[in-house]
Amino acid sequence: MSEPTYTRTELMICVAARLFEDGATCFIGTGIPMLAAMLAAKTTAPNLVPVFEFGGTGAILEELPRAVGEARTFHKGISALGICDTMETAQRGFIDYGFLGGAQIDPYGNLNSVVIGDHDHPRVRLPGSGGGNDVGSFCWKTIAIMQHDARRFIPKVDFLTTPGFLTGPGTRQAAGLPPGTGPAYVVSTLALMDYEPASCRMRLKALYPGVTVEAVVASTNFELVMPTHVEDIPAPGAEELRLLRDEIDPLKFYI
Amino acid sequence: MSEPTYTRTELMICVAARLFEDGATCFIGTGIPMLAAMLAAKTTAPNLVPVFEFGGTGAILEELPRAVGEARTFHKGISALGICDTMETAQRGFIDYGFLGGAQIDPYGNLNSVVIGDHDHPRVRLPGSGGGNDVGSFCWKTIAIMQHDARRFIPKVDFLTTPGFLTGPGTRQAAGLPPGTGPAYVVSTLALMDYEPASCRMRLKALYPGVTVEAVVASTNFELVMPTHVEDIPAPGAEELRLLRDEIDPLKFYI
Amino acid sequence: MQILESGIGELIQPFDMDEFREWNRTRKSRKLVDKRMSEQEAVSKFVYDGCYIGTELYGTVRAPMSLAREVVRQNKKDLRVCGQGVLELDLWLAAGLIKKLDITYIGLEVYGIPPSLRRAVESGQVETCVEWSNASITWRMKAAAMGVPFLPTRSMLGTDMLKYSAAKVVEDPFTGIKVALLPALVLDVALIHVQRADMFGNCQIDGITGFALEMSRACKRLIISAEEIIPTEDIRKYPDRTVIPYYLVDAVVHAPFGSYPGEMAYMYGRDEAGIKEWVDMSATAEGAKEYLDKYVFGLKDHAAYLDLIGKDRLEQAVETRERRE
Amino acid sequence: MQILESGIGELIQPFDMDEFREWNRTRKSRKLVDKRMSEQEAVSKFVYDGCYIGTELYGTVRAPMSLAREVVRQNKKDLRVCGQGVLELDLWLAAGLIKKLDITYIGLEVYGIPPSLRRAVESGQVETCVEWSNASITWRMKAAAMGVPFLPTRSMLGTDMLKYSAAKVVEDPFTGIKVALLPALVLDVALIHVQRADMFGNCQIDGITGFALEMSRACKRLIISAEEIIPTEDIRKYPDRTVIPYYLVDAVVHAPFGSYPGEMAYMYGRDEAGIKEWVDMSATAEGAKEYLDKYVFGLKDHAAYLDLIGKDRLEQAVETRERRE
Repeated sequence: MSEPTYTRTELMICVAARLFEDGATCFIGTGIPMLAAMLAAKTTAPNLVPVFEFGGTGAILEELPRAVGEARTFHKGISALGICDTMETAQRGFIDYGFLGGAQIDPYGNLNSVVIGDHDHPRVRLPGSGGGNDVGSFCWKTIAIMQHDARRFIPKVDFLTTPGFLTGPGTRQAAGLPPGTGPAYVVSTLALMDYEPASCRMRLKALYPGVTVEAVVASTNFELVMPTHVEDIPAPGAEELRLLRDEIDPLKFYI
Repeated sequence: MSEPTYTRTELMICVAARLFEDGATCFIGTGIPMLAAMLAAKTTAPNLVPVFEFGGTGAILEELPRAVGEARTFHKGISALGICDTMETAQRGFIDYGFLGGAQIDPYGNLNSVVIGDHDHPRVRLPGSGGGNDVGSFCWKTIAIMQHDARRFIPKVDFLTTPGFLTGPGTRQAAGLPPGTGPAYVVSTLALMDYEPASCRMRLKALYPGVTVEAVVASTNFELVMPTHVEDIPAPGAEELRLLRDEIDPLKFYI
Repeated sequence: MQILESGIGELIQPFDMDEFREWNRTRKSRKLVDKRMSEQEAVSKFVYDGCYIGTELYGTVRAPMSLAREVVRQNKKDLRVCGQGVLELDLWLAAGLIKKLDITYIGLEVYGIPPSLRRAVESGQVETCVEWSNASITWRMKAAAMGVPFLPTRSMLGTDMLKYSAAKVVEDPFTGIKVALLPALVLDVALIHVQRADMFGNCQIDGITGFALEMSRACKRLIISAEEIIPTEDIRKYPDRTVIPYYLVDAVVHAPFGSYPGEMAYMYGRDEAGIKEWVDMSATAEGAKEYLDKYVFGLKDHAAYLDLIGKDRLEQAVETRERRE
Repeated sequence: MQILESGIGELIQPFDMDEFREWNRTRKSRKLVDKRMSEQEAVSKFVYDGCYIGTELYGTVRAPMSLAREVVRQNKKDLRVCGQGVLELDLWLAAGLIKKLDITYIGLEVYGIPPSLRRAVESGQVETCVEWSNASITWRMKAAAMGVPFLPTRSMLGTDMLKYSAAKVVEDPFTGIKVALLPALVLDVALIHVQRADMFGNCQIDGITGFALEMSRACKRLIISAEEIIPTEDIRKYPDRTVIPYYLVDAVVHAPFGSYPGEMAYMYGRDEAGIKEWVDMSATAEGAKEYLDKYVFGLKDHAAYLDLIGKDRLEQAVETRERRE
């Protein structure tokens, strides 16, 4: 039996989905996190509690939400309140995971979604933090989902929007961020990264099928910590792809 | 036609009711303020907006509430939210009047409802501030309703629970209380008092039928400011008494 | 932004936001599990001697009376108690269960000062009363619910309330006005009575919400009693009606007429005679004891209590309920 | 409790709690008066050049789109704008109406960075962007809604967000942790779209409330647009459903399909093609102008807009609505 073919986006969604811990509360942002959450709910994390920042908690994700406030984010949900409720719930330690994106990421997992270039005279104005800074500040663990290239994986982000490990061990707590919080993983278009506990620096964890360590290094504009053993990410399974294509995004909104 | 007979409580209710400003928002506490508010709504202040601290706003007072949280406090109301909503509404300046009671009052209108005697070893433990301190801090004008005797109208309250004019002109604002707020009237069992603007001290304003200035002075354990002209409070009218007895408190819960 | 004044009141429930975060992370399940149990089981499991406990709303309105009686029945002692109440806290005072009070208001409403409060405080049986206003104690819970160490207010200023509280006065660094900072309050246990809950603890409230939202989010353990247990499908059909989500809840007790002799909006009105009975009997310590013997110690559980009250009186209470019209 | 760090961002809407209190005392009527008026009248009466304005919820969800288009039609200039948005703020950016931004997020969601935002900011047409997170801007409104000058948070800390905001970092005087203080935010004008309101402005919202409660209580003028105008009796029958009471409201605009092409929970779903049309046309300044000519300047009012969209598309949007099931 031949391996099914799949796109890089489909693979990213599968990798992200596999990171969901069953029964955990997760802040879900627009886009790939939504697809990943749906896939996780249908596979390894049936008791996942999705939280959408504008108030939806515990929705049953039957149809793909296209925005963090739309009715699908509280479809058959357990509550539909407001942004204060979800953000305060996160601030008091109830939200386990947060999924984040950004235009740039640095070795400590800090993210930028505000500007490329100088803040007051930007080369590119990006949408802004949105809930990103809050999610990165309050959630116990954050997972970043990123295009992997050397312009995005850089030594220092142009604008530190969402806190990762800031400038290294202890600096989150020194800044006043809640202890025990911080980045856990980066799901990129090439590989899965985690962080080396001692240095808080990004570390290669696992490669996608067909991707080499050299390719990842070439696409990363800082020194990536190398583990003793690089794992291999399995390709999307047939069932994962079926769910994604037939049940989750049949209208090809994202994939 | 002979004057109708009435009790001192009925008279107090009428005096308090006549102070309601039509169309104003008013914090209503348990007891006489509720009867006064109902009487006002049926007579001179049909557009009164009653606010009850635990969340009821704009109720139509068809039946007498016996507690500040019961369903009659939001009967046909415009909203039934929670204590934060009403107290925050007051804190941002939306509540015009507050009706207050207490065990002791001083010349500056400060009220005590915490202890008689020393705080830590009280002779009498009273119920506590409840919303009293908040109402006295936030509302634009407060009206105290008090038994009038020399043990209650005293130079210095044992425990300053609800702020009146504290120790005189400017002291409320110096303490941080919102400018422009403070006591307006005292409705006692003998007379109606207001405050002399220059000194912020309690001033006799009007006497109840049959009560003399001397009787008020004898029942007041501090020097009451005397106006150039003491007004006379008209006795309850037949219609006021009919409303009170037949419509407002037919079960004689209070009167 | 220096401290201009500090209340001398004891912070009888010290707090640590990071510890509360850790509690919420590790001690509160996100799983949908059946949490239904009896009053006996819930109180036995989650209420303990010396705990810091609070009730919502209050004695005669949507009050967790069946739970409050069970606390007495199980003789949970040395309680440190939050805030305000009418019958429910008065029962605890009469039973000698309360050691320290963050007091806002304990009164019998129109019936005045509770003799049980007077006896308990004036005798020194209640060791400490720290004073707060109704708004400030709620904002203290709101601070915890928000996950921040304090909230500012313009209440309490200039009075003995501030002096005998544990608040601090500072100058607002933006506009220079004075504000009191209220320290966050995290209860060990909260008891809240609602109209409807599902077996997981998702709750709906009709009528005013009092301070249920704040208290439910500011406690380590939350016992819900509910007039009705409804299917989760009904919760999920109206997610915008859930004011307390299940993950905050540790126990769900089915307690019809749980607020009796107080009222429950749209379900039953209060039983004035039932309330008056406590008011009258609690005038003396002996009378209060007699009441407790009759309505608490002499009865096995809430079902026995309702039997004693009798169908007629309960039906009469239903008859006088607030109606949507 | 000294200031450890201060953001360098401009406080583009300075505030004064006492002035806001005075406004609420003298400029907001407590009377039940009929506040119904057209978009044209409401915007003309309450939105003015240079005002500080915000919208709720956002572009594709329960958004006041008919009001947002009217603001463009009346060419209200030099706006200082609060927060986050999708289509509604993007229209204003494209029309060149925005001078300063307290920005949290202006994006096209799945369609990425709005070209109109890029053009407006990168060209310098928008003079100032002060950065806030979604939670922090909401808490700024919540501070004003509570009547206090600031609220603390543990967000924004340690980042350039704090640096480019107008927040201040202090040490909590109770437990010594660091918190950012967010200055209160009082908007000059707020636009909020709801499912139902009565003629006085009492509002009900179905589904999530976003930040409607906070914004409605943190503004000097509030324009409500509503899908349906309902009798006040229906409000008074369910007082527990009123999330915005009438006394906060200055104008009530009856705007069926007011959120179109965005969605309205339980009433209609979003029209993806309608949204995509803006995404595609706004790729260039010329395209954006063409879109504005077609959908705003070329039309008299919201009724004309709905005529142009046509019954079929609106019915299709209704067909795809979320249902309670």
